[in-house]
Amino acid sequence: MVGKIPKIAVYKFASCDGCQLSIVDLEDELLEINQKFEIAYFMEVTRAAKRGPYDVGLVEGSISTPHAIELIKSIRKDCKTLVAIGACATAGGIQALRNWANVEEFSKYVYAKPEYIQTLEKSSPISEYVQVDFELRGCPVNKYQLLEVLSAFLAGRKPNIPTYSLCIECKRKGNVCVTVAKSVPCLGPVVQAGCGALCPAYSRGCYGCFGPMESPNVKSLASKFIELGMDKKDVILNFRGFTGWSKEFREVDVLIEG
Amino acid sequence: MKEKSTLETAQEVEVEVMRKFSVEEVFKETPDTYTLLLKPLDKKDYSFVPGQFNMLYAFGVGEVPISLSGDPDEKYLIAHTIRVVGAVTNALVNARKPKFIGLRGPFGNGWPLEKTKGKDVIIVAGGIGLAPLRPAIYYILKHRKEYGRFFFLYGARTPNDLLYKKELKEWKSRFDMDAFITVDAGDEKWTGNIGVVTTLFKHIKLDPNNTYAFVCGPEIMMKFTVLELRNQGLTDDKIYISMERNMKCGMGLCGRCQFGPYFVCKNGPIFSMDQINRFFGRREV
Amino acid sequence: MKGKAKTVKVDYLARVEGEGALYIKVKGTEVLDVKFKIFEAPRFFESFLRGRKYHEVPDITARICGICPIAYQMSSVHALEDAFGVKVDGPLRELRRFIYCGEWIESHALHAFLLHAPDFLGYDDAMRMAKAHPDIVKKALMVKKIGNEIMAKLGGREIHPVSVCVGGFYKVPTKRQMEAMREDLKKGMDLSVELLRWVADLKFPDFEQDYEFVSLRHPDEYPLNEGRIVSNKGLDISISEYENNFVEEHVPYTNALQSYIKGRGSYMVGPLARINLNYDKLWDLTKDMLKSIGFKIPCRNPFKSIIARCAEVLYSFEEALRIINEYKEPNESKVDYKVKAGRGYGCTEAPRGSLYHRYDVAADGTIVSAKIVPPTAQNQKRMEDDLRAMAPSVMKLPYEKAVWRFEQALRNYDPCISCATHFLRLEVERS
Amino acid sequence: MLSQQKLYFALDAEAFGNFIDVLKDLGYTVYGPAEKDGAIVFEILDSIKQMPRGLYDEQSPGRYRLTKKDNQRYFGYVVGPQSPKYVLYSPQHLLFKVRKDGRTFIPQPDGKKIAIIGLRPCDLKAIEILDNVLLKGPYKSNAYEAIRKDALFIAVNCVEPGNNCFCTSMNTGPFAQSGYDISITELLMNGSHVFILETMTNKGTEIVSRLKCRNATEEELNVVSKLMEDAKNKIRKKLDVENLKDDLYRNIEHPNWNEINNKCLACGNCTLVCPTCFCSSVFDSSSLSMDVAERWRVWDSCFSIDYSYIHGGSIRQSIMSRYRHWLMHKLATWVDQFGTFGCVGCGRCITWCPVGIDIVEEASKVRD
Ligand SMILES: Cc1cc2nc3c(=O)[nH]c(=O)nc-3n(C[C@H](O)[C@H](O)[C@H](O)COP(=O)(O)OP(=O)(O)OC[C@H]3O[C@@H](n4cnc5c(N)ncnc54)[C@H](O)[C@@H]3O)c2cc1C
Ligand code: SF4
Ligand code: SF4
Ligand code: SF4
Repeated sequence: MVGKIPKIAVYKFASCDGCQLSIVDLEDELLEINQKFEIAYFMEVTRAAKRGPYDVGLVEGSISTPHAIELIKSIRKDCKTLVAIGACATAGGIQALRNWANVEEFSKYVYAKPEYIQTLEKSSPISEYVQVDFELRGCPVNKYQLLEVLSAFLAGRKPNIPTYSLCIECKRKGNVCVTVAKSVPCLGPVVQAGCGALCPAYSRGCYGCFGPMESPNVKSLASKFIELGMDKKDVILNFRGFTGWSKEFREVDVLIEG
Repeated sequence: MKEKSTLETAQEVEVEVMRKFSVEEVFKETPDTYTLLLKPLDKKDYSFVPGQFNMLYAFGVGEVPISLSGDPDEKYLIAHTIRVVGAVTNALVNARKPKFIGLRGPFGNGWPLEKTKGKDVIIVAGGIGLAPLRPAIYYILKHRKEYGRFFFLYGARTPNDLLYKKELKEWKSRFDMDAFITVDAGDEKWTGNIGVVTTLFKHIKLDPNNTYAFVCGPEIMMKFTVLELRNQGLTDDKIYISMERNMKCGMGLCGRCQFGPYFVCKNGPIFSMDQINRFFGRREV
Repeated sequence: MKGKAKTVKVDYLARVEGEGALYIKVKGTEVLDVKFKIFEAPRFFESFLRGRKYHEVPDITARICGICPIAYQMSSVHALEDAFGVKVDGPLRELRRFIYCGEWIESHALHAFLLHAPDFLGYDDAMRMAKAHPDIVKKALMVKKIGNEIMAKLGGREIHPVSVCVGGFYKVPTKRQMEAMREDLKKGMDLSVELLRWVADLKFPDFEQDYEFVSLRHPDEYPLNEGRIVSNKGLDISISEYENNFVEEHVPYTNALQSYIKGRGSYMVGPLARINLNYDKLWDLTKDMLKSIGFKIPCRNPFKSIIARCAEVLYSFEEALRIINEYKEPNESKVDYKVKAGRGYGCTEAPRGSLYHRYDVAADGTIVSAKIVPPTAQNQKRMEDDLRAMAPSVMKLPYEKAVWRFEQALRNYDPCISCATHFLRLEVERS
Repeated sequence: MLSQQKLYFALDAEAFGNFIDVLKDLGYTVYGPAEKDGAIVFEILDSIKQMPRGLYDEQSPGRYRLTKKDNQRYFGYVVGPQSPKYVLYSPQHLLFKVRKDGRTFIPQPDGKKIAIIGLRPCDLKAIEILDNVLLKGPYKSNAYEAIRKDALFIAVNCVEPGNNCFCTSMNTGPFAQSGYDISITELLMNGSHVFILETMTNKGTEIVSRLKCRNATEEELNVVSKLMEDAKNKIRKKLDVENLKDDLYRNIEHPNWNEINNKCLACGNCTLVCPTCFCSSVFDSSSLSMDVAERWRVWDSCFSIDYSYIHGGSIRQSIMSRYRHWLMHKLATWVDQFGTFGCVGCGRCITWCPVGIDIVEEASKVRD
């Protein structure tokens, strides 16, 4: 970037706020970010809102209401570079669990006053509605990866965000594989690196915050889980977590049934 | 993500890991390709053999392998011709302002210019593939008497995509070389050949026992060129091609440029076909 | 006095977590309408928890809120342990308090200094405030960072940490790892003393209400994970009686349920309620500091919640340091338990106030039903009542100022809208 | 058979405890086996107490379990998920920092001398292979050299090889032939617990002289000889290396390669646990301020897409082609590159593959 300070906007859709909070969690860098970027729109931290267009837009959250569809389209027009941050924005998030709910069964339930609520049938990633320039994975995103994306933007380079498996990160870190050493089902072999292989480091299996890796062999891993004694239903649940609605994980049930 | 290594806290010592060059001139060759002339900031001279490449570093952006494309006799102004395809190449050609371009090299082997003395030489280039061959052309033309017949076939997508247009014109008008140029698709002004580079072979007749071929271009172009050369009777030991693989270090340590049993960075980038025919053109090797 | 009705509208409330709006209509001194709207998209947590396995609940409910994930993890594991009839004690219980201290520090520092303090000084945000008060903002960020580090050291990361589970933790820190945090915590404690002094000198609008304060109360400690639910107006119930005493109501303009105490109305949860009800359980340094800045309980000025928040930060450092000192590595990272069918209740003190969970679990550990009442839903009605009460006088201010004052009044509650809209149980009353 | 020319010392188990102290006194940072999360890994040892006792590792494709036996053996296990590569060629390494003005800084090695206890014969061979790659080419890895040059290797001979070991096929074990300073054979016989030591270098001899050793008895040496024979026979897993390279080259398009697509996860575990896999990525990063930039080397894997990326797309898109590249490298192209196989038969890739793909089986399947 040459010359003027790039304007940044941060948006939120259906989400827990965790991903945008990651910016504020960069305690050591926050004030510098504020110098290198003009924080033009970021409701969670400032009342002041500047009009677009913006150089970068960071979008957290999934699209799940009719209003959100309109909004994301206008955001796309406002932002030269649009970055979707987090599992909600890149895979529909945990709230996408409702995407499997049978619509008919859904409507049979009468909740308090359904007419008050507007919602779409599905919770979808941003890319379902508009073109996204970069997707940063994670539930939440890794704040250092977020910083890397911002630094890379300023330097005009490709962010160093690997798309290979979590296992690579796990082994580099020196963790002992929980699947091999303890028969604990771990999604690591089909999940993208990025978190720092946290779960295996805490002696538990990865549950998929970062979504599918570049070329996930879901079927093979699912068979392994079954071999470890999990029943099919639980295997499906295992894949159907925070990034369950990603294209590669969505149809695990079909893959298992063959 | 980077994890902090313990070494990061260790004492740091100033060193030369790469030489620094300034960008003296930038020529726009085609809409997406530029030739850079670089001058060593340390004022020491620089020499290479045709076919070699450097690792060029744009500050904070990254480092990529780029062939030397200038005159091997020029020691203080080295040339690189770069097609902008991504972040690093983009940063390099737009790097007029920064203080320096980092350079490591030269790496790799060169075209077999000694061994081919006294023989006919045919050079076949496709697109940006002409860049690593230009130093060889310079060399042969400078030592013209030491070689036999000299053919030059070059193809690009459109007339606009032809590199070194001035020199092409000069080469075409020379009597001591046979230069043929073609484009995949012409435009109103184009009066030359149209068709892929292999269609140029109909214009020439090689002496199979006495000719060496140097080929560089996209892998698919090289594949068909090799077939043509074989058609004309050249044996694989006389066909040399320049390979491209992902490279991160240029020093044979990162492992990424492996091609069959070879490291493109240290055993190549130039290989004779008989070295690699087992692997060349096979899917995903 | 007759005249035209004046309205204040804030379409998008800033410096809160999540998406909310504000609508106030006043005619003369008569308040015609007050709405705190939450338009954040509903996410239906309670409905999709059904059918999931119990051990996934702490991870899933954490995603209701990125700012207080530990609160969700704690309320859910306590509720599930209640269902299975297990008790977590000793060092594991201490570690739970420890990680919760981290969340209080991080969340309170965030709210007090990055979201709330700019209101008192008239800045749009903390970055602008940092130009005039760089020291304070930097110190607050340091404190926040130390809070986050506690979470990350115990749970791998500050947002949605991965270590908490039913029965304890997936992995517990060694004594040495705990000790390694001591220096930072001491530093954080010193900083939080300074910060507390600083907030005490802010200018607070004159505004008091006769609140019903509600929080947990525990005989031996300042409440975090356990206790009875009490109020200053005589409420004193066990957690399992929550739903007999509190009701949630669905009102048309908001995507969150509002709760109130049966037969009484709105109430306040959060740091001000906690400190008013549990002052005696604070550690000495915090008490001394509060005394020295002249803070008296009961404090009925909601704007002073920022003081309560900073006092709780200081308390959390004291408590965390105590836990480090007394920490003994447990033999097992979690206690043994048997999964069985049943119902369990949990209520813990999230930074913003009490967070109630109730689950029905099937014999194989599948969740049959879930109910979650977050603090912001509990405060929502009270927030509107505050707005209503201050509206006649605030409306006399110039429009811009009035708007800002109303916003500030909502921020007193550190509303977490993402929490409030975890939303709606789809399983209620089949027709 | 034991060599006639060599001196064999015996160290009683009680005196063995001193070993680490002696090494520390000589200024070594000592890496050795320790139990962590259900496996034996290399850790920095302060005292012998950190070392496992009576722990054995059961290994089969995709499975590893530590089991406790009723004895006090230190080296009952075979190999864990970490190879010496962890210690010698760190997973991530800052190559240099460069400032905007071009001044470049390299972090200096901390001058630490390291000793590694418990290297298996296959690991020693693997280090030799790494030396070929990282030190003996036209360029070398300075970081590797800095650690490697003064490193002290204490090898342990395998008397109870594991299920996935095939060192006899690769001619690397189960007894150490070279590359060590001191080798150890642990003997548990009729109630006595002794270590038979033998040295290969002056450094090794110097250290042994500081231990409370005695000369090994003839009986002890006979037992060692017997164990050596037995160990060899215990290894069931066999890879026929005769003409292996040529067979593989010839079968590069063998139909069986495609089958691996169904199973291989392309997760990269095999490459990271392998003691000889050296592939890395190098990346440049910059700070927000753009005042300094850094270059890092990190372990990478030929199973990642980026590994073979060139503009327009990766060369190896299919999982099959990535697996083929890896296997061919280990067992064929490595021979042309460095004169040895890239595999030492330690079996780690078989054990630590989450779905248990077995390199020995796969190599046989594509050989006609
Ligand atoms: C021996 C050799 C000589 C070359 N000579 C020239 C030349 O003279 N002129 C020229 O324009 N190009 C040349 N290339 C290709 C050039 O290296 C790539 O175009 C360049 O790496 C693309 O980098 P990027 O970041 O701009 O593009 P992106 O497509 O964004 O690439 C991302 C990264 O992938 C790697 N990469 C991508 N393509 C290649 C590639 N073809 N080879 C190696 N690594 C790659 C690089 O690390 C790069 O930074 C040569 C390649 C090799 C191997
Ligand atoms: S991706 Fe996860 S952390 Fe990020 S906003 Fe969504 S639920 Fe929160
Ligand atoms: S623990 Fe999980 S992420 Fe780590 S290596 Fe094993 S399968 Fe891969
Ligand atoms: S390829 Fe497998 S068996 Fe061979 S050395 Fe590597 S990890 Fe060991």
